[in-house]
Amino acid sequence: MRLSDLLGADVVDAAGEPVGRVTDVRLAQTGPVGAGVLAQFVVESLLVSPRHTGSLFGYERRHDQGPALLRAAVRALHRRAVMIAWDDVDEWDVEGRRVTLTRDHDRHPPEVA
Amino acid sequence: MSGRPVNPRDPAEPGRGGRRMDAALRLLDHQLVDRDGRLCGKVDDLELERRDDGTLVVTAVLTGPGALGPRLPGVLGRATVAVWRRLHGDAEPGASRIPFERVAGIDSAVRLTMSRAEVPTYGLERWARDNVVEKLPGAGNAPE
Amino acid sequence: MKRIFSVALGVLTAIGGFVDIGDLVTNALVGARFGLSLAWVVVVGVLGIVVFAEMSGRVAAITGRATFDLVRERLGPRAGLLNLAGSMAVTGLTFIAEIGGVALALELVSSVHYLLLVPFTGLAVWLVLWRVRFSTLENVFGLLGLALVVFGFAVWQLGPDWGSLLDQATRPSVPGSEGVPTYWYYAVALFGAAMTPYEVFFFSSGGVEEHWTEKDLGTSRLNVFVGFPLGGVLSIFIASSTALVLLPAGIEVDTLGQVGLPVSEALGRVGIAIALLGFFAATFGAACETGLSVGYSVSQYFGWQWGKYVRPRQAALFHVVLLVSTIAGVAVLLTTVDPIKVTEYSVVFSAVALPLTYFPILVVANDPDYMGEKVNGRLANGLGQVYLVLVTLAALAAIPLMLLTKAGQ
Amino acid sequence: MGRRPVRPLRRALAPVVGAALALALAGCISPARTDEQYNAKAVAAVEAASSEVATVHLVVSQRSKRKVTSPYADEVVTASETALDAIEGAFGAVQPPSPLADATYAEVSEVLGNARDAVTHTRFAVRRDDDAAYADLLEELGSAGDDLSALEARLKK
Repeated sequence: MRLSDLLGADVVDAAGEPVGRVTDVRLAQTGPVGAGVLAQFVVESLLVSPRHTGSLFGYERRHDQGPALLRAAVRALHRRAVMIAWDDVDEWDVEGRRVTLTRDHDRHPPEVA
Repeated sequence: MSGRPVNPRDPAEPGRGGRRMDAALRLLDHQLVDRDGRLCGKVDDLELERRDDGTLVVTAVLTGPGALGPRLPGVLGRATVAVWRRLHGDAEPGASRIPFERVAGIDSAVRLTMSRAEVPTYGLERWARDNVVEKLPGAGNAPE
Repeated sequence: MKRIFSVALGVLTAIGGFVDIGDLVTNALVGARFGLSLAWVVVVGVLGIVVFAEMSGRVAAITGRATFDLVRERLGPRAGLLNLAGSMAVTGLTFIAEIGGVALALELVSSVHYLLLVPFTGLAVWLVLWRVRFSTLENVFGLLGLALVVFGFAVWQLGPDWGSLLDQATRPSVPGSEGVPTYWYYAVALFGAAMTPYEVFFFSSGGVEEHWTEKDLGTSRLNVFVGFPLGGVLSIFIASSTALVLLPAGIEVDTLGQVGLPVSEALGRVGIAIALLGFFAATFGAACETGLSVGYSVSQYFGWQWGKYVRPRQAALFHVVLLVSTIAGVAVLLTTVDPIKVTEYSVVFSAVALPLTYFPILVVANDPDYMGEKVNGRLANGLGQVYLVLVTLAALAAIPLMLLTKAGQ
Repeated sequence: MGRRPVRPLRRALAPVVGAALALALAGCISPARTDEQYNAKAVAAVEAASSEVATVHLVVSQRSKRKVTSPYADEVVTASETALDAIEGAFGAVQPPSPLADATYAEVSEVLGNARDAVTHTRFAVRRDDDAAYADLLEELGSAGDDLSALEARLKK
């Protein structure tokens, strides 16, 4: 499996209603840090945006990143973007590029990594 | 390049507990730099592995045409993969894998603990060196 | 002392290196047709290139990433590849125009037909890219390019009515003999000539070549803030000289030989000799810069080792790109296309390609994870946004205006 | 980044290809269907020729005052001669749409021919660096230029 299999995949809730598409994948570091070696990264959550065109260029995550015009434009395009924990993913169909969420999943507003 | 200080506000800098990083923004399509500071490709994709407990772990950096091709659209993407297959000789060469343990640091670039000669995609660069650049006059002693 | 010398050298080369075949031809052409009524565009364009060159230089110094690195990482492989194709088409066109310009300048000196000189010029450019140190290249051609200051002396010697020149420049209006669309077509061309995308590819990659760090920000900014505007002044001098000599005579510029006539009118044979040296240095230097920019950008997209700070054998694919693009450039010129026409189209297409380059720079220059304290301030962001709108407008208007005016006829 | 491979590159490239095609067409000689279009082409040819004659006039006057070297003057004159050839050729290649336009053709080609002759004479003198000839040539070029301007004014009416 590759990251690019996940990026752009359709996200649907348990009832099959579309939530959006995977726009980014947040990784979290686990385990101890070795000498000069990074510890392991695991997928922690998905950034899901109903707009399937265009990256968010990092603007969804922080409120102070300029310039204001670009931030406003990107945020307006992706105003319904949400973060969903990987634990709330019920099933990932790699071939079908579809991520199904659990019935009681939570949607969080995006924030700084 | 090699003497460049590492960004102190780097989210992936060791010493900051529970570091988080957005993969598409901070890793994907970023420059790979070898242990000698030489540039050696891009993070064209990441390999993920599903563990039994359901967690998804990043196991390798994928680089080269085998990883980039599938991300390019239509004919172009298929052609890239086809050419790569032809050059490689294998029927299913796949992407060049750099195990994630060989990643030493992540700032604006992804720094590796290996030499670029060990990166599987170095073949193309080596071919160009041996068959074009070395054949040109003055290749050996050209100034830096 | 050494420090002052190196700072002065940087500023001087920035001035001398600013003008290339696009600026030379477009300014001369516009001066001869519109007087100084389009000089304001040069001012707007120079401020724009200052804003984005400073940003790209700062990003290069802090992060070590040059422009096409940023394009790839922010736009992804697909939009990035489209961007690469567009930017390289324009930069390649400019590269062809510069090599042709060198050959035309040499023809004026040697009376040998320029087509015979093209292969020789291509070889010379490639040898410089292959063998000559980056700093030598920048300093030699930058300093020799200062010979174009002769256009300033020519204007002064012609003893113009300064008040009327200033009036033309500050209260621009479309001359009666020209249509409004033609006026705007050349406005876009001048804008494209001043802001050519290769300048930021080259400037940011040059920063990495010269191992800039945060400490070099001051020097890099001085080069941009002083050198580029003075280079822009040089552009306006070129336009003024043709406005003073060629416009009243009813001469429209379509050869490099005509561009030199105001200088010979004012300063005679010595003047024209210096101008020819300036033509040669400006076009040869820019040929090297555009050639390198093609190599830089392609390599940065794919992540190959690039740059002249390593030996050629350590950046083999980069040098293959340089070799192939030089051969391709020479081949195109040998089809007998008119290099001056190529120049005119290259500056207009530059305008089309501008937003592709400037958008990712603006985004990354604001990314605090990369830039830390050195993110864009209010001024850089204010101007950056204004210019993003301006370059987008120019890009959208360029092709329709080209069709409407039959490329400025 | 719509990362799904749905959008073919072809569609994205369409505007680029279209622009290149339009550009190629813009540079071609288009036919004149009406007398008006033919007249516009005549004006364009005369204007372009004026610019070339004025260029040659300027460089010869500079050469007579030794402000430019002989090779430079030669280069400029030769370039203008070539340009005049091209202007004449391109205008001659356009089919006059009506017998009325034939008169325009005759008039324009005569004046263009005279201009071309004046420039050719100049080239002879410049290559020989025949100082004595420059005064007469400046006059010949001047009158060729005047004829062109007069014709342009008449055509524009």
